[in-house]
Amino acid sequence: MPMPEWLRIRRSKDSDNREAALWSKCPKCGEVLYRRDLLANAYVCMRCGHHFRMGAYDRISTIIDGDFTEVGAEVLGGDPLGWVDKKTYGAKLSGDREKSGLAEAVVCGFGQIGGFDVGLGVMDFHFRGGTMGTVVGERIALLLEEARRRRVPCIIFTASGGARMEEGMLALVQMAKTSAAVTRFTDDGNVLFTVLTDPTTGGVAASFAFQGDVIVAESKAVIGFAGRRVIEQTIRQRLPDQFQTAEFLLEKGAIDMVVERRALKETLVRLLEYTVGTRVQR
Amino acid sequence: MPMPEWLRIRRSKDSDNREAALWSKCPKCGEVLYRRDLLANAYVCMRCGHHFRMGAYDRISTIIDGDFTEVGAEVLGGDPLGWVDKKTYGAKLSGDREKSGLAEAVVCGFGQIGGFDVGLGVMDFHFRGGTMGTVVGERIALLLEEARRRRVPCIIFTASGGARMEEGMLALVQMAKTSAAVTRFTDDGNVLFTVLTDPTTGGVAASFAFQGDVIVAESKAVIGFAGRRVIEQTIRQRLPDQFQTAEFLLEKGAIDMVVERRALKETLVRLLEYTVGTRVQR
Amino acid sequence: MSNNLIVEREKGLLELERRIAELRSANATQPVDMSSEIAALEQKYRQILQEVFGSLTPWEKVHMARHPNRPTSLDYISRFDRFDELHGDRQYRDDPSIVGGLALLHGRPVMAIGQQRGRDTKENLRRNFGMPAPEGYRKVRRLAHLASRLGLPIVTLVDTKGADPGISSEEHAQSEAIAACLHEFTKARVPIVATVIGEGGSGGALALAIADHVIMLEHSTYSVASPEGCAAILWSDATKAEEAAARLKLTAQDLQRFGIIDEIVPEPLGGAHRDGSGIVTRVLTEVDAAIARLTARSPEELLEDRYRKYRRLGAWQTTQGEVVGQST
Amino acid sequence: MSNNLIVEREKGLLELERRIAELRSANATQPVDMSSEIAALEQKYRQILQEVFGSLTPWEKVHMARHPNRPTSLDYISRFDRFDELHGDRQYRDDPSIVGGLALLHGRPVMAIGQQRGRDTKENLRRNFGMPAPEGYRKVRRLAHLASRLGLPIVTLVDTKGADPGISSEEHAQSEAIAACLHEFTKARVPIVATVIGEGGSGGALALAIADHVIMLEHSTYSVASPEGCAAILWSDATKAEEAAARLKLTAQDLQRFGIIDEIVPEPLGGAHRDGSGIVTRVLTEVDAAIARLTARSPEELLEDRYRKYRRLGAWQTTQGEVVGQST
Ligand SMILES: [Zn+2]
Ligand SMILES: [Zn+2]
Repeated sequence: MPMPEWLRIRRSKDSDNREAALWSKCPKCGEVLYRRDLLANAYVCMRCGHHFRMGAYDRISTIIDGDFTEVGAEVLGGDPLGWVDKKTYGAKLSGDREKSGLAEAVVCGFGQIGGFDVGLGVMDFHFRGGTMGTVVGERIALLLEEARRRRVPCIIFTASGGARMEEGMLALVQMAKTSAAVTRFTDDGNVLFTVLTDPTTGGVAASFAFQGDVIVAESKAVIGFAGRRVIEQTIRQRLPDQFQTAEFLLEKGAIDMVVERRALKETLVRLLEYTVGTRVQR
Repeated sequence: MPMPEWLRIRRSKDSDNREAALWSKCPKCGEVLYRRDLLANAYVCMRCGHHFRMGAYDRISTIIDGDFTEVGAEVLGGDPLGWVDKKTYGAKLSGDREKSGLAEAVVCGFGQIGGFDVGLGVMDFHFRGGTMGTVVGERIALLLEEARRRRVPCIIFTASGGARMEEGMLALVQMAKTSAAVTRFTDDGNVLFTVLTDPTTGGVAASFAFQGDVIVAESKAVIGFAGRRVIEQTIRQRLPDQFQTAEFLLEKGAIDMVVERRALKETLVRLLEYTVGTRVQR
Repeated sequence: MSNNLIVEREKGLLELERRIAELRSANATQPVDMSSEIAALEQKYRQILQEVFGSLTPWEKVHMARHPNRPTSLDYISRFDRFDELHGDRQYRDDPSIVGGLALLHGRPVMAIGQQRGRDTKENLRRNFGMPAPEGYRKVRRLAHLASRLGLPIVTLVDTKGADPGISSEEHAQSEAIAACLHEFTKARVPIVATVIGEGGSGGALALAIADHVIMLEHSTYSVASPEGCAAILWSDATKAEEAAARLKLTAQDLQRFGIIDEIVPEPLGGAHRDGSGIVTRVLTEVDAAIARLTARSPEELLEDRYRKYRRLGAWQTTQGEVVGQST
Repeated sequence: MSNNLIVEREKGLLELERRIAELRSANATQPVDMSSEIAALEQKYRQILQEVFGSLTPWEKVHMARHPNRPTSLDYISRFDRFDELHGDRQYRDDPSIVGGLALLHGRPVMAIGQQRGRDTKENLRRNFGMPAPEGYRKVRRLAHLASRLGLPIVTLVDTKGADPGISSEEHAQSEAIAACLHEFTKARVPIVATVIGEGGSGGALALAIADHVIMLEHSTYSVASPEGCAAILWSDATKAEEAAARLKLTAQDLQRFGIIDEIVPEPLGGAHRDGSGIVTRVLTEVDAAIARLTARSPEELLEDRYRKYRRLGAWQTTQGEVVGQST
């Protein structure tokens, strides 16, 4: 697919080191794939169908019809705890900005999908493992508030290792902030679709990800509250490979549907067709 | 306890053959008990604590402070299907009326419990196994409607083998009628307590019994949807004794509390104290 | 031998059908004209069909409703303009005996929810013979609630022997699950249209059938208990099932008279499975028409009408013998 | 040896306590007056207590919060005027790591809900060390919803290492269960007062702690992750837990500064367990006072205030470096 204008501009502004890498190796089948082809195939391995983790802007470009206007982009991270571990938090943030071409772990904004106006939030695992700190919480809340004002549906793609430890409790309470924003948004008669991508865990899973009216999961995505290693340490045995995958959760009744990435946009458009224009009743 | 005036009047009007029986044998421990002592002990075996199934009026007299005014007593059974099996439905009804001293399988009305005005419905297993036909459905609905008008809490004691087959689908839809009445009653900010006594199964369990705000069960009562024999036939094995008892359901999270009969009134008064006078919000 | 009465009776017809087909194919390839023999056989075939299926007893209808080839919920749902299945109770399991999701019916977005039995043994095992567990009813409740929130009419398809009577269903509070469905359907602020397409068995069926408009197929049944179960309990004799079927008034015709259902969709001679496609078209048209009528009502009017409808069901008398309520 | 730092430190004090008691009893029975020796020992005791517990590091507070004798939720709940426990999620199981029910607090009806760890090994096993399963959170949600429907203020007591991380918890959608709690607490139309009485571990704690007024005991902790877990992940070295504890800003004092909690209840020197009865009295008084203040607000005002409170939590800057939001 051609790169939309907003994305070209965006890309030319931010350094995007991943663009520089011309080739990617599929971690599942080992095939070496030309990066441009991979992008054109929505980062799905042409050989084995493996879904690569996808950058937020790439994702947006595969979902949104054309233009995309960001909200909350001006909200940037602070360092409320003055955090230092092996590095300072500040250094980690700059490193990730450099590496991912993103200012934070979520990109939010408005655009059209299949001709429907929507609010769209997309998390990106490449930035601090998609962890939720104050900026992610703030941007998600701004997105929901603005979507509520515009009375348009909201779609949020999740990808997260959980709450961001470097921001301590200020990160954890973003679960409360985003939940409050979801409640206000949906109580006011609007519809929220969440799309759970690999991985969706911890504080993000346990807040807005599982508060969607319809919960879609991308094929093979790992979804859960506790991390696999934590569970394995607790029960002192290895978990089956299938555990915590989207397909597993579908069987366990936790999510509405599992969708292959290349069918995602079409699915979202269908979901919008069912729900947009109907007046919401309580 | 002394027999209240309303009950004495009631008793003198209706024939109550059970009163004639001076002695009862405990089906659990075999002890032969003087019936007057048994009544004074709320039909709990003085030797082993076994809870005898209790007649509706006896139950009312152990729960209500003093006066009790029936509602829906004028609603009496028809025979909508002209039912005949080994007997006619009409003959079964007269037989049960004779035997139980009841006009139908539920008695509803208003009185005070611990000084609180309440609506009270009490089912009686001695009348057609406490099955719900049109009269039971109608009386429960009338009770809830009148309690809604009076804005008083409602307490319903259940004891039922399910829907009454002799009234066919007209019996089954009483589940819908009573559910609709419960919805209207609770949506309007009123509180419903249900007390599940032995046995509470089938269509009564699957409608108002499990729609209470707080669900109390009497100790050892059998509670379930399907009957034990049906399940045993389906799975072709014997079920453990404990299965479907109140205590089992408490562990399985289905009910709020299990209460010994002699503590029931006190428990209900406590529940009323928490909830009466608080304004209800939605 | 099938334990289904109708399937047994169809065997003679199948033989006749086979002979007609043989003659036809012979006629096409051989010089002798056999068209009059064919016509005679076809005449006989129609006559037998009429004799065998022209008027069905309640017991025959019980078997017709259970016919293995009778269109199932998915046969209807797959004929909506579009269907996107939504899975799961969000808590414990996705119960395959309930199929539900967003659908377009004649261009109108609705929530479609049906009980699904298997169309063969393997599917029957997977779908528990169409008998929902509590997880299935919790899925129903969740979808009905979502529909109410989003303003989507609810279309249900009823086809079950009843709620699953197994151990884990009891352990997971089957009664609570059904009671919660009933509660949700009495408060959903959207039009609800239910259609009994096969067997409407007891509370497990009613859990999907509190509706503003209830349709039954001509030969479907809807009963407080299975005739077999009823006979076993009231006659202490399971062989009295046929008599029980007659007494229970479980046919569409009886139930319309009682005001329990609102509309009957006629079936082709011999039953719905003889023209699956036609019956599905007819049902979907009637469902759509009902929704169109109901959509004109405000949520408050819908709720009031629904309340009154169920409130008045059931005949009773005062002590004075004066009729204060009537079922019709 | 206990793996609890505070328990270890208390050993020396226990020895001293024993000697003082001995001297006292000797003094009462023997002719020699040892009251000055006793006074000296008591003086020394107070001095050591002050030295050891006078100011606690975050890491010490982590251990204080986990002290085996620290009052648990039931120690508070049993001191309400009255409590009637309500059990179960109405679906699957009653999770003993959550205790909840109707209660009278200073004569006022409330819904009390707490996380309950065991007070000995056996109880710890039964209560899963206070780590709730999804069924526990579904019970919380159910009770919060009931409280909101009945207009009863909600009082929660937070004391958990975190939500249970086992297989069946994942299979029963732990994420959904917690998310549903958060949703319920953001919409409950009644005052909510939460008190962190011990360890407030991660999302599993927050699920009970979206509140109009949040209290912490002086030496309780409330953290995005356990210091051990944080150290393992961010330092790749679990022995850095003490440093992590300091960096995480998990103390009541830090969190009050950030505006995440509203009030700190002081503990006696040496920790809450040195005067369990006193601390319970103090907490219940503060909870009651908070409810009294909040009850004056209408449901709409409560919801608006609660929204604003959580909406503004978190510091951030615009690209221009200008601070647009501040945590304090
Ligand atoms: Zn590959
Ligand atoms: Zn006995």
